[in-house]
Amino acid sequence: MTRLPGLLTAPDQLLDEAIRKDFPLLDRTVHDGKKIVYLDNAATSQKPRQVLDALNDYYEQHNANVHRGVHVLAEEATALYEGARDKVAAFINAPSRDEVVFTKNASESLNLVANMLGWADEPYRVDHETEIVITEMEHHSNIVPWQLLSQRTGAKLKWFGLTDDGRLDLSDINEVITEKTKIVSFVLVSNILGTVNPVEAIVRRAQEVGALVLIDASQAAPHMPIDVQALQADFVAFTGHKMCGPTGIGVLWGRQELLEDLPPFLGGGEMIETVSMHSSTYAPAPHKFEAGTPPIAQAVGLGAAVDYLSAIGMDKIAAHEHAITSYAVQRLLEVPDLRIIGPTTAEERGAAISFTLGDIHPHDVGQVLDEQGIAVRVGHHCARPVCLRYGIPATTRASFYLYSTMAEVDALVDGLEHVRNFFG
Amino acid sequence: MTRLPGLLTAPDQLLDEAIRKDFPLLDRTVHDGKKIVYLDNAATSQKPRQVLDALNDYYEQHNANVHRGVHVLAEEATALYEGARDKVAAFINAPSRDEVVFTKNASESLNLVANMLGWADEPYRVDHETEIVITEMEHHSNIVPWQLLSQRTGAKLKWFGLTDDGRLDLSDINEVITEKTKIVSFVLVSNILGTVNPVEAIVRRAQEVGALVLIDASQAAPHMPIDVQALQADFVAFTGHKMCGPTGIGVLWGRQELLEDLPPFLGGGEMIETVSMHSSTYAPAPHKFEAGTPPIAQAVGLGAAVDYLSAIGMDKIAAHEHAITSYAVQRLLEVPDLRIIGPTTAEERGAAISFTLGDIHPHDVGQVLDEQGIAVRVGHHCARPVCLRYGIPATTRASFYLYSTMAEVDALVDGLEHVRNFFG
Amino acid sequence: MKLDSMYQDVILDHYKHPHGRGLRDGDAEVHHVNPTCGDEITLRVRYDGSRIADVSYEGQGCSISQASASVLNDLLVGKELAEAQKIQGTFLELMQSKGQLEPDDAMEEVLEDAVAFAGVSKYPARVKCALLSWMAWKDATAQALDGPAQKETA
Amino acid sequence: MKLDSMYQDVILDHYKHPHGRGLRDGDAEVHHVNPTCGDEITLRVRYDGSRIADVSYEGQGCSISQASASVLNDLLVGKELAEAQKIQGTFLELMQSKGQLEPDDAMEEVLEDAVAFAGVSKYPARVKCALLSWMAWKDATAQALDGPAQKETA
Ligand SMILES: Cc1ncc(COP(=O)(O)O)c(C=O)c1O
Ligand SMILES: Cc1ncc(COP(=O)(O)O)c(C=O)c1O
Repeated sequence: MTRLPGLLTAPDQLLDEAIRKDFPLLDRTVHDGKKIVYLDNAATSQKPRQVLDALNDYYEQHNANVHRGVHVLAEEATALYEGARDKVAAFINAPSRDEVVFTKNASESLNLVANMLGWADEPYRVDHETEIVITEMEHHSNIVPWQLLSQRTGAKLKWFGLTDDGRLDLSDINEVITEKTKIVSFVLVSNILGTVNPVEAIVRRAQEVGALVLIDASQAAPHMPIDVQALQADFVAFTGHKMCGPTGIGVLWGRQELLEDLPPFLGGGEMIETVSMHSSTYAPAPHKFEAGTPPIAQAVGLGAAVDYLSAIGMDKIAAHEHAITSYAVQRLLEVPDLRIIGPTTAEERGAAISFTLGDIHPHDVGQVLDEQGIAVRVGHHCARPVCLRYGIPATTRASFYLYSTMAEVDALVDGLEHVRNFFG
Repeated sequence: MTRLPGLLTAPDQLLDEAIRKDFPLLDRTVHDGKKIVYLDNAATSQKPRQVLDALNDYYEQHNANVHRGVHVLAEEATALYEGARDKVAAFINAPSRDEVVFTKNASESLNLVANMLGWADEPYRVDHETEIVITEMEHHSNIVPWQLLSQRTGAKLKWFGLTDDGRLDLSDINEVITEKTKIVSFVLVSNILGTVNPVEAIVRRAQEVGALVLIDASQAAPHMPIDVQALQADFVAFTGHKMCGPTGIGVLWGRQELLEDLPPFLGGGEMIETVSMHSSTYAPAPHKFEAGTPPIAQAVGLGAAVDYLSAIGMDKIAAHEHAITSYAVQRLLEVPDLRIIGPTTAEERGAAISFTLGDIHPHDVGQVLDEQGIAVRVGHHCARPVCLRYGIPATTRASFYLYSTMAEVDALVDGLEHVRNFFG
Repeated sequence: MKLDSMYQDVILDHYKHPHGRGLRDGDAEVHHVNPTCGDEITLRVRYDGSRIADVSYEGQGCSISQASASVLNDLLVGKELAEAQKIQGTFLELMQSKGQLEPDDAMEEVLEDAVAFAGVSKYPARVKCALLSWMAWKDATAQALDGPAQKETA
Repeated sequence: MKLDSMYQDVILDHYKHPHGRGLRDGDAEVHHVNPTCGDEITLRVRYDGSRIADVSYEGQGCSISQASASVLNDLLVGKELAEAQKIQGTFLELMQSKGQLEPDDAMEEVLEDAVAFAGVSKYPARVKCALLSWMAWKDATAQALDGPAQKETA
């Protein structure tokens, strides 16, 4: 239970613990009154009262279908929905609000790009003469869509491997990304390893060969300032539920000219300009990619979430998490038999830490931690190739967010001690 | 303001107006204190307190990502999410819970089927030698996906026309549905005409030629008992937000052997069995079709919605709406220059009534009604081919639901009188 | 009544008795649609050098979109392009003002009948109706002048 | 402590000292995966007529899935198929009981060590771990017996 004073980062890096009061779930108790220690933030985040209020206000006061109405409610709902788009655009510094497409989650955003490229005309078209590049540390949601595209078009799927210390191996970058490459899609922050990837090197090479770049920012947007212009990517995908927003909402940002040139994916209401039985024309982006009634309340909730995060400050949130992560890495490395899978320093890493504990299976680690009220995730974390790469069946993963505390890190370390005793 | 007593259906067909108290939005006032008269239910329904409570309870007490967790919250969230699947399965009398796929809306459900068939192996594969059949009264969400599929595969798109009184013209059914037909997709209840279509005749012919049948029940599931086994279709699609549920959730029901045989659509987390960089295998349905973090809270909300509707009774709701619709049709037909687009009796029709009012443009009708607090929808209602068919630019549509009252019908008719005076 | 601020008599007059309606000869034709309501307009422009010789149109839509096309015809036909662009810019500014802008004398001088649309700017769903013909005119003008113009200077 | 109801000593013993582990000759082999956690098992069965001559297995997984495979080996090897199916059915019933079922003497007689899994049935995420090897056995048995059996009777 001792917090090692020598390891403490300057306390002024930490956010005021008062923000925990904004999150009703953090008061939840489990297993006979144990206060929950929620360390499963890479899976999904908890929601502040402000976001829940926005959802309730939407449903109780303004609920209507968007766009096609002249009545007051329809106008209010449309203003709220499109207002959320403005907020998200500002949050990621998009040059234009029309570059923000709302989807149901990051997975849909990633599939959307894969499908657009499969149906695109030249110069974007992915076909049997072209190549797709991903990495070995992708989330399944950034692997399977490309496997499907590759199977269906004959394009070749290639990837960057990993170094022993959990970073991308870019030593063969010129062989992996070639003149045949049409798209390079990679994760900004790995959800299993915690690694923050070197965007610039990859983007530079992709631009050299004229390939498009898609960045999976699902584990980045919640935790650090995101500036799509600075990233210099063509597309950026992320998901609402990991960044204090509701489930059921994701974002795809894309460069305007691409969104204009690329073909639609899902067809239906809202995405059209004019329809006859013989043919249809499509609305301009972003609507072209939003078929059917969109996740209206969920977009409004995401808007409230980015307001909440911005009010605190993404740089402050990043600093807080860096402090927590540094402390956690150090303390975890003191646990006997514990092996961190991924970078073992807090530099260029996010707030998700995967580890193994001797030969105790992660399932058993998670179970015993749960009994103490500590919620971590165990398994492949939708990144099975990483487990294969490191020859491990699975990992236990603790992941932090803006409301995580040093005391929760201590609770985790104590909990692991208990796990070792239990299976000792 | 006079309610014509002769036209009143037996009052015991009507639901108790006390249920209006369940819907917070119905207390909303607009334009200086006018209580809202919400007649835009075909666009989206209002949400009962019970559904909002379920959402809040989920986020405040149980929020976690589903499936992959051993901790208490993950187990609770999974149980709630999968419990919602059980509820929806029971609501539509599905033979198996595994036949219920959660999507983001009906549009995604419809696109999902179109894409599955495009990538399927024989005997399901849609290609340039095969035909697709829809109808002229489809919602754009059941037209555009088939136009896209037809463009991308070379399959021929055919459709049933409409009779002058707003019903399907099935006189040429044997020429429209032929041995080449792979899929027949049609709407059970039209969102613009209100027509209830004759399922049996179409299904019988489709079965004769071995074509699959997809029914768009978006305007049916909210309003009448749905029994997928009695419908004898292969797929049924509907959407949560029109049936007292949240936005961001839709349903595709599909026969188990089809869901097993057909290929996946979106790829990603949750839909896989095992992933390596070289290849992946997929989870059994329904998970195969649910890539990424699903709309968890929204599914839970939809579960609460079907509980709410079932507690009242779908047959009672249908009877209530039938009574309201009969009265509304009669009263509207008394308005000078008013022309109903669609069936002019309440038989075999749903609770959405489209009309034109002389040559006053629907936009203007809607605006003047709005000023009186009456919310109707105006435009094409995502069914432009219907407007083309009847040679009208657009319609005004009033649509009712379980909380609609006779007094609201009266308010509409009075409002239309006011519109006529304004533009007289 | 609030509605009267949208449906000014001037607007209803133009709606009932549209000026310059019908398609006549032109240098370019465009077809614009407002997908949110289905309003449609086909519009042709004819230029006499940089002078607008004619704007002719046909379409279907609500009172606001129809009246706006009629007012456009009144205001722009006979004007020099530069002046027409100024009028268009001023009208756009008014329509995007969300009801916050009270047209002053200078604006009234530029917009004439079109100031009657000030009330429409409070209704976001209707702003697009009011702008439909103006956007079509801008597009048609670009086609009429750019196309040949570029050819000539190239 | 509640955990002890899941991690009975019997289970931990089987986990640490699994019985019959390793792949040996068989009539059929299956590979089962629990995608929710990544547990995997490869399992072979060998039949001697309708008697189970051997169940051999290899895999990776948590204490529950490993112990369950070990218990399965103990219980089923040497049994007649019919009896094995009865044991499997009883085990399934216990695992699906959500902690509501208190094993009685009759059940204990059938399940022997496997009654120790009663506590696991309270943990839905772990029920699949406990059932992994049992489902694999059922599948392997179907393949071993149906395949040749059908050929013989055909
Ligand atoms: C008949 C019909 N089909 C499909 C849809 C599409 O539903 P959603 O917009 O929720 O995808 C609707 C409603 O908009 C509809 O009325
Ligand atoms: C790196 C990464 N990419 C993509 C995803 C997919 O996000 P979602 O499940 O919301 O679609 C996740 C999270 O699950 C993730 O961590």
